[in-house]
Amino acid sequence: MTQPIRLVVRRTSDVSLPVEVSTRIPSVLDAVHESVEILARHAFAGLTPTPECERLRNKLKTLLCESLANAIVYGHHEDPTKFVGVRIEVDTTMVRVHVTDTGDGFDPAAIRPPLDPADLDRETGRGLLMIHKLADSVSFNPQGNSICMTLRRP
Amino acid sequence: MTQPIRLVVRRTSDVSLPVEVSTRIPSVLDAVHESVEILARHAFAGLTPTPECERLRNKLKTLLCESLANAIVYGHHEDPTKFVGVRIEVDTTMVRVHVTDTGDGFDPAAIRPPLDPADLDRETGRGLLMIHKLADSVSFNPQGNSICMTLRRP
Amino acid sequence: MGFTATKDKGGVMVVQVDGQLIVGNRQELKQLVQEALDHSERKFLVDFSKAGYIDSSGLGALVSISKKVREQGGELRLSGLNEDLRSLFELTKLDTLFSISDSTKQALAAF
Amino acid sequence: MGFTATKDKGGVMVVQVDGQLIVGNRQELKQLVQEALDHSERKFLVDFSKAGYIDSSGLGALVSISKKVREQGGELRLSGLNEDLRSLFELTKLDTLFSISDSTKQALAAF
Ligand SMILES: Nc1ncnc2c1ncn2[C@@H]1O[C@H](COP(=O)(O)OP(=O)(O)O)[C@@H](O)[C@H]1O
Ligand SMILES: Nc1ncnc2c1ncn2[C@@H]1O[C@H](COP(=O)(O)OP(=O)(O)O)[C@@H](O)[C@H]1O
Repeated sequence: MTQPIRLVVRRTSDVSLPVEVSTRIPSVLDAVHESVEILARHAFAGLTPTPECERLRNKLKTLLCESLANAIVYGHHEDPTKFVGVRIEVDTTMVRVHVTDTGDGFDPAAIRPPLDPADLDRETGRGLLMIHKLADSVSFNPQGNSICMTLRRP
Repeated sequence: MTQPIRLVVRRTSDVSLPVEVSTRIPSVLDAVHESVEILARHAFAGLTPTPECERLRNKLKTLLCESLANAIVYGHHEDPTKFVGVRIEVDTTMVRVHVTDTGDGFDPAAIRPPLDPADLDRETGRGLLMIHKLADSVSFNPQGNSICMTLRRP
Repeated sequence: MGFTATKDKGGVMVVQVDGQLIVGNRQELKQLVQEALDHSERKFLVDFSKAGYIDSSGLGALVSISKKVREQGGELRLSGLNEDLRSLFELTKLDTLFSISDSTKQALAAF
Repeated sequence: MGFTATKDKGGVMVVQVDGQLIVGNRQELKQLVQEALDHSERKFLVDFSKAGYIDSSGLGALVSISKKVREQGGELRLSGLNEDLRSLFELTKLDTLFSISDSTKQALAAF
């Protein structure tokens, strides 16, 4: 990633109050993992790096990577002039992530992950599965182009 | 501080490339120390917290506190509707801080810190002294309402 | 970040994943294995002991590789998955598709 | 964050600074000492062993307190400064104005 990303942090110094980190990411798959690294770092800046916090950070990274990749590929067809909106809220009880694209959306109820033995050879379709298994709750807007994922904090 | 502050972080995930953190702080003395805490946290997010890094962070905090307090008191007469601009750049060699107010400025060459034994009883005048002693270089814009302070990274 | 391939004395191609297996580098891994297949290699071990992250398209790449190796009558094993990565295979049920060993040593002994 | 004042058996008012002495709380410290002076206290120890930060107006507050205590014929000592804080007193030459001890114990013994 050569272009720096620009993120906006809204917070007080009081760690018991919510922190909000938001940014817009160009629809380039190569930028996803580095953007996610930065987002996770700033969302958790100020938290003591306990092992639980590290696990939470890893989960957050997976949620972000998978939802961003979907927004970029299916929502924006990798058009680098289109931006994916990301907003992360962290408070003492939970971490909530919103990822929004400007595409047509989809019907999440129609998606079947490849969990049957006969389907295990399928190369795709595991992104939403990972999101559903890792997040404590997942919801979509009616259009299906904005996903909201919540992780409970231990 | 009840109002959250909003800061903008510009960076890549590559720690060898510059990070830029900027914000605007309302001219309220009570908000200074908490804002500084947050700024220092995000400017250094991603650095390994070595003892050297901690010392650098403490120096950065002092530079920010003293220059912000001056901008708020002398530049803006504590008018909460006026904002002080802060920009921090961090790269592998240095940390640079710009603090800018919208006041009339002053002539830094005319300031004498209370270092003579007879002056030690003076209650004020030690902010710029601390800045000059801790920073590796200090400069002002011609108007004297914008200070630029640089710390070398060890 | 990348892959290191070495051939062990038992004739196994050991591919070490360095850092992560993700959308940005999975193609490289697929190519590396395809070329080895073209050069008649048939035993493959992908080792993750230096990897911390696999995304869903990385998993997809492994599925694709495993198919290709099987089609050529070859054998593919995985090793060195940390706790987080192993749980990824469990939640996607891919632990039932792959032969997974704790260490490279155990994996090599199993060929 | 704040100040805790206790009177030691030797009659010394020990004021513990909790966290920091800055523009936002220096007034509180000045008041606390002024009230003690009004109640005829004359020996003061300000302890920083639980403090990590003093800004220039905090230093100004200490200078102001030290003047007032001296005017009443009293005595003020400081203790428990960490390395960073001590260097602050050195670079402002205020180490020559104040009596600084390493520990509360040493400071109390010196009254
Ligand atoms: N943001 C999105 N916009 C449109 N379609 C989406 C979006 N996210 C997911 N999808 C649909 O859901 C399907 C399953 O996604 P996923 O589980 O991540 O697997 P994969 O990306 O490997 O196909 C995709 O193939 C796509 O049709
Ligand atoms: N941003 C500013 N705008 C106008 N005057 C300033 C500014 N910063 C500093 N000064 C002037 O420099 C003097 C010295 O400042 P400083 O060393 O911080 O000590 P103090 O704030 O205790 O007076 C101030 O009294 C003020 O006159």
